[in-house]
Amino acid sequence: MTEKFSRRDFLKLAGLGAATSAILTGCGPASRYVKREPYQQMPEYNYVGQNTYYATTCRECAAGCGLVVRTYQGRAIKTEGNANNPLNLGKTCARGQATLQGLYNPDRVQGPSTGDWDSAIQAVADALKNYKPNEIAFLMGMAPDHLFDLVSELASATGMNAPVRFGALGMFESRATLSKAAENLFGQAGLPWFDINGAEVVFSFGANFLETWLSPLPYTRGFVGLREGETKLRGAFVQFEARMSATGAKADHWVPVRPGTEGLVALAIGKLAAEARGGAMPRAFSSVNPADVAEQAGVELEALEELAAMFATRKVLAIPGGAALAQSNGLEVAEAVLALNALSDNFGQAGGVYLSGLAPMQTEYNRPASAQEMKSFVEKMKSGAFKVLFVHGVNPVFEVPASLGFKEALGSVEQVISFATFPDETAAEAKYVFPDHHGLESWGYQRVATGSDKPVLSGAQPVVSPYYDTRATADVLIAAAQLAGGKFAEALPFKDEVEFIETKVSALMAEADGSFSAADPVTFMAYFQQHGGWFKNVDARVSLDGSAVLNNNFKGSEAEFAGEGEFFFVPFVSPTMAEAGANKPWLQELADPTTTVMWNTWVEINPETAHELGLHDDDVVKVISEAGEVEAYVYLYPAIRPDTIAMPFGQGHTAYGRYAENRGANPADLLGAHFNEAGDITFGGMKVKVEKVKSAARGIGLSRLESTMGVYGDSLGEEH
Amino acid sequence: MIRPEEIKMSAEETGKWGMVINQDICTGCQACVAACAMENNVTFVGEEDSGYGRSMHWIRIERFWEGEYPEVKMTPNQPMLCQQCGSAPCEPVCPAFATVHSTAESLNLQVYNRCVGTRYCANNCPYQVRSFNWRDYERPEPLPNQFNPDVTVRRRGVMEKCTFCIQRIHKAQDKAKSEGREVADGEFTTACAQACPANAIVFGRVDNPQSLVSQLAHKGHGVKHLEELGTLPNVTYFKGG
Amino acid sequence: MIKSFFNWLKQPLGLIAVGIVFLALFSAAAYGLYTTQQAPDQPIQFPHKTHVAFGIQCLYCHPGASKGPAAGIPSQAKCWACHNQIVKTRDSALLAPLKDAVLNGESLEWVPVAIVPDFVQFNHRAHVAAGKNCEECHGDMTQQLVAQNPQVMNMGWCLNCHIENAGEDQAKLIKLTDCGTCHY
Amino acid sequence: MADHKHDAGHAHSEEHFREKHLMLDPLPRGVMNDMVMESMTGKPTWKFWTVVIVLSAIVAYGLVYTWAKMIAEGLGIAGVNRPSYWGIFLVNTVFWIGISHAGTFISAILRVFKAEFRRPFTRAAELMTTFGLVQAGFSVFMHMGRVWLSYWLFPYPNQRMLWPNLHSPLTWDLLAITTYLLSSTMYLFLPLIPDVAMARDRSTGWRKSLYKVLALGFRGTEGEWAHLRNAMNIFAFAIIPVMFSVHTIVSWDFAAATRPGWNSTIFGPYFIVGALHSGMGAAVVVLAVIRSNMKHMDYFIRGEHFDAIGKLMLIISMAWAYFFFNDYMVQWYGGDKWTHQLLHFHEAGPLGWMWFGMLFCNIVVPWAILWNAKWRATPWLVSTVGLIINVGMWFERYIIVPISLTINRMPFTWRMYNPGAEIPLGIGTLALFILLYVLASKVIPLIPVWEVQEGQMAHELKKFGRETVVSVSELE
Repeated sequence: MTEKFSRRDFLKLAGLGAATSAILTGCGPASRYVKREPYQQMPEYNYVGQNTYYATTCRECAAGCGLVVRTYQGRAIKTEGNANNPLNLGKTCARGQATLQGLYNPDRVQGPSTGDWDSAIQAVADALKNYKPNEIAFLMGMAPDHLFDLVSELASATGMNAPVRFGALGMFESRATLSKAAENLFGQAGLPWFDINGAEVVFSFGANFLETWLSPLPYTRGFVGLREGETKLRGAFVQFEARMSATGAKADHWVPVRPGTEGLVALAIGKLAAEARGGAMPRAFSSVNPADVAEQAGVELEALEELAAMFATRKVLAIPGGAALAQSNGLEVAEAVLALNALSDNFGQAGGVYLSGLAPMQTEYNRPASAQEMKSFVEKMKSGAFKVLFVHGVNPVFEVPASLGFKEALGSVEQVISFATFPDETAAEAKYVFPDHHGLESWGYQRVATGSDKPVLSGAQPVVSPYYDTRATADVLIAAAQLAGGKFAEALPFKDEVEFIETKVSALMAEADGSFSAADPVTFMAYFQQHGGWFKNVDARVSLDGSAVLNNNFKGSEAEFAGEGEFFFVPFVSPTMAEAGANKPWLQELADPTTTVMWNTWVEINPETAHELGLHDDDVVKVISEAGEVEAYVYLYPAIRPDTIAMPFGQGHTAYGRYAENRGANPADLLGAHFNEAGDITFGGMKVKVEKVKSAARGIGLSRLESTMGVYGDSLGEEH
Repeated sequence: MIRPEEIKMSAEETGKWGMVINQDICTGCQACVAACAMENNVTFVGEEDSGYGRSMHWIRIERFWEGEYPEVKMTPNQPMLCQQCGSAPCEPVCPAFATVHSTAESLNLQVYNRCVGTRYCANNCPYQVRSFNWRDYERPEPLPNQFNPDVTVRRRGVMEKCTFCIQRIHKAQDKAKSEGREVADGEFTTACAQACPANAIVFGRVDNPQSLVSQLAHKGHGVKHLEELGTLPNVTYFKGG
Repeated sequence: MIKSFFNWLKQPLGLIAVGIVFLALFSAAAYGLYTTQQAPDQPIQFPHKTHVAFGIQCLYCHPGASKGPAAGIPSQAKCWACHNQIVKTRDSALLAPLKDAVLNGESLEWVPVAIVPDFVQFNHRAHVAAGKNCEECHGDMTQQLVAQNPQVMNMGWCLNCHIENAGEDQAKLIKLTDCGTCHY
Repeated sequence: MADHKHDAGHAHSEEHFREKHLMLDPLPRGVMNDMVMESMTGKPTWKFWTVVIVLSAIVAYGLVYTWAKMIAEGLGIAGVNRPSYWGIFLVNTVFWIGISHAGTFISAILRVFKAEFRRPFTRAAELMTTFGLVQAGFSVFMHMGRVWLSYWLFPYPNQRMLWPNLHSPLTWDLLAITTYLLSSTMYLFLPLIPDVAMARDRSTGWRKSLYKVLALGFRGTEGEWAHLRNAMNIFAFAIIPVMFSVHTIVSWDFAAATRPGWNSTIFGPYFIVGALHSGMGAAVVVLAVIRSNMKHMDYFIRGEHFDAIGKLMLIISMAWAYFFFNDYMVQWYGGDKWTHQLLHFHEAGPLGWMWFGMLFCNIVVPWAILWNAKWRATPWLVSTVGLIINVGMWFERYIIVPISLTINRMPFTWRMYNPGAEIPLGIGTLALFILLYVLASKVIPLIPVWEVQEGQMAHELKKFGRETVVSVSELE
């Protein structure tokens, strides 16, 4: 070989020849060889080439549905519902299905921001040790899970502030209002539980129970029972709301009442129904004048009379929820609607209203923080009362309305430590990010707050080993507490998270009527993992005494609206994406059930209104409230009041990974810091202005699954 | 005169696997769509392409509007997926036999590795349920970890569509065979039916009169879409209400 | 310039040069073909022959073959269970990769030899249940050192056997030649 | 034409006939041969090179680069979508096959029917057939998702026991186009032999070697001529049904589908007439370009030819109008709601202008202009009409493919189609067509000299009293 033509070159040439002939021969097996690594130690219960199924709990929202995850060779392949879990009985929603796209998301936080976990634990230990306990605060997600218990124990033992749970879902469900209304009417706080399955007719005042409200899977099952019940006729369903939600779309009658008048409408229907039935007029309805209400609500009096006639003759279940409660008079709306149930004698009856029972290991109803409570939390941050803030399972910078000033307040906290799995907006502002495992890599348990008539404790176990250098937050806290020593070490005398969970769960062994039982804790824990949780075979729902609710005096007060604009504003949680789904590409690509929009945020405007304003589909508008402004594309939505506009919540992230970042707008930015009596933010009580920013341009606009031509007759050259 | 019950149905006409979809209880929640995507390695295409009719959904939920505000109503959600026609218009037009009828399972197969991408099948599908891989859509690492090993990952230039989760059919049949029995009704189901929170989708053997899907299909006034074209679809819809 | 080059090619020397170039190209192509059909390099020159000679059954290490689609590769723990009792393991150079991998908690990277493209859904169980012996497809392992593919595993090969197996049974033939039996 | 005025009594003088009719204006063989040779071998001008370079650049970008990119990245860079799965690719395929029909029509049908005016431009038209089919082939192959596997569409023995699906109109299509390409190339070649032999005898260098091979040793003996005539006759008759079948089969790609607007029984003849419409239009454009850009071509291609083709164009336009009306009527009266929707969408949809443009270009323009004999004999005018007809026919195919695909039985999926990479690819095929033609004009005698000479020998002017008449003797 000469210098010019080395052996290497020859090999290159030969390789080129090989590649060419490989192409020519349609690729021999050599082009397909892959490398395969065997297990070093085969995990127990695993079998070469076979699928292994693990039961765990879905962490996409706080409902606590059971999952069974199919794994193959150490990878999670598919999630299905856990049929053993009485909450979801083997079913999942879209978010549960897409949870794998969170697990294998390309934008996860891959390790502690300090580089290694020793220094991370040191940092947490320092934070615990170097500050006074009352300067340390925990902000957690809505789920009442083992971590919440662990932190609560740590807090109560050391004098730290009790952990605060918050989630945008709870805020948009107006949980505090529901709970407060129950307390006011029945003397007991808790989440009402509506037996839609057994009802003849359902009147829902803004409750979007088929989407994200409280626990959508059991309520969907209830809805199926309403429609398809074996023993009765197809149940009717009436929805009162200003903007047709995916739930309202399934209603037989959709009644677009003016926002803020839901309570009045309820009382008016009650009065008309009571009149139709004859007898003494309950005190509750004495103050309303149905004719006035009809005018205020923007509906025909005849329509109300027809609905009332239905009420008078059939067993009607009235459900308050959603934007109807997020008004200045929201508490009264909730009470008025709940009180309506007395007309059908629904309390504690099949097809009626109960309070959700307590979950296992729960002594009293413990609701997540209301927005108002978050505001005082933020104020403590600002005032410097909190010097250390731990954040886990929630993304407050995104989820807490901007007007509450959470992001600004973060600057006043000396140490912000985020345990975020994903690089969300809060993590971006934190001093340290010590990523927790993804839900499918984690141990745990979760109390089911509502949705099942049984007390359910959903169990979680890792279905795959952690993909990145993450660590369970409970483990980090335990290790840090040991390191900090003193009362911290005493408060958490556990080897690790698993021991903590075992200690807690094995306490259930003593309980009667369990879904399984075992003689020793090891077996009990094994069953707990195998079954994906534990539940009690008893009806734990609390029967309510509603005999006196109609004696209440409802003022029938009018809602007050904040802001100058001409439109009522209805923000709603995106049914497919909810608050934390935006980073999962397949959730982005699911069509919204009502608008079929994918990947973006839209503003729903009635076509008539849009015509008057000279707006068209895909125009960009600015929505302006007293608290802020956002820009989004126009969607001419045929099922919304002309005086109302609506926007979905779920997009508008400035961080949170490539699929979520800089996409759409966040309507929470428009919400002013106004609260109802129960402390929920009045997200339905805003008035907004709409300004056109840009006209629709060819090829730019909302991605819709639907055809505007086929569905609306656009571009077909027809008058419409 | 021939009475209808005397007409012997051919295998194509009776079908083997079928589905009943109850639109009255379908809430449009998209769980089926997500479940299908996860089970069948269906790719996402991003905002621009999905808005340009290039989304890969094997099942989509259609809905229309009736009336004008305030009397406006949304029509019942209509999950639309491959109807697994007994006499499918997509099949005869494929020049390469990539879209071909499975005699064994009475399904419309899409043989990805045989597909050359003429897209004639998609043109000729009256239900417009076929999706084409317009690009090699990127699924960055580590997203491919969730790929279902039982389903081929498709690349650019290939047509694809709902298979009635044929991998699950095979798995169940294989299991039953190894245990020396027939597949029992309800032993397995498709990903969409399994996920559906409302149980609005029921899957099973339509040639077995005892199966749940047969019994549901013969109850009330089910509709098979575009049956007038002679496609012999195997999905029955109930509008209800 | 070009013309003179072509003229030069017409010389005997030029003709020889042309011949050499053609030969080189042809050999490269043949070599390429050859390499596409070769078994890949393995981390250990695993002698199947030796293991079979010890009386180890195929299914001991590849148990998946009777249970499901994939026969599988044994975990290293399984290798080590025997090998850590075998003196030779300690200082055999050939076994050093195994020792190192096990002791360091690393994985060996095996390269499966008998493979089908990813659009073929092959199921070992069905074939084992149909009475196929391992060696019918994988060759006689009592004779093999490093695993080799005894035949080109392509669709014609699959189909031949399927058709032969179906025999006169029409239903079976339909099932065994249905596209959807292997491709989905 | 000053003659006309003072020559009223002597309406048709001999001089006048010679000027008007090529067949009556014979030149010595040697002169004519030299003229053709000169038109071909003349030193290329800078104009020629500019055209070649520009066209090559367009082909390189539009066809080569864009197609390579599309193969590498997928069809996503084009505008095809659901439901317009085919888009401009198939528009162009049908368009080019349509163009290719002109050659066969002119050279085969007119030859069979002994239409004497055809003689000078059969070759030019035949070249269009072959080159047009090449573009059609490109257009249909480039639209395939995995074109590298297109050999699966051809029947070849394989161990997988797999064959193309003979139920599929696309398979028929492929077979028909291949047959047509092969037979039209043969049919292009046969009449070329005597001309190539002539060129062989009059050239040197590489040309000589090339023509030597192409001429197959043709020396012009009686026996050779007899064989050649036989072969040409057989081909002329045989290629006519091939031509009819090709576009019928192309139409079946659409007509055999279960789609509103496509599933029409009249599509076969409708497509054939459409193909002739665009083909004649294209032919007349090509003739005008040749005539004005190549030496001596004004001798061979005269007003009379444009006049004759113009008449044909007018008739074909009327036939097209008839079929269009027939198709529309029958579809409309079918009463299918989706078809109604589609027909309405054609006229009133966002691309309704295209529908009206089609009618204007295909009917109004030819009817308005081609009725006049004087206008018909004006090359620039007739070729402009030809160009307009081609635009109209392209519109027609656009309406049939992407616009009709927009409307189907699932209104939830209707969506407009916006072309992307189809545009450079389409322009690339057009450029390649022109480029091939331009290059061919330097290699292949565009005028079949022997055919012209044969015609001139058969024609003579005879005087009956004061009248001069044309007499044509039977040659065979």
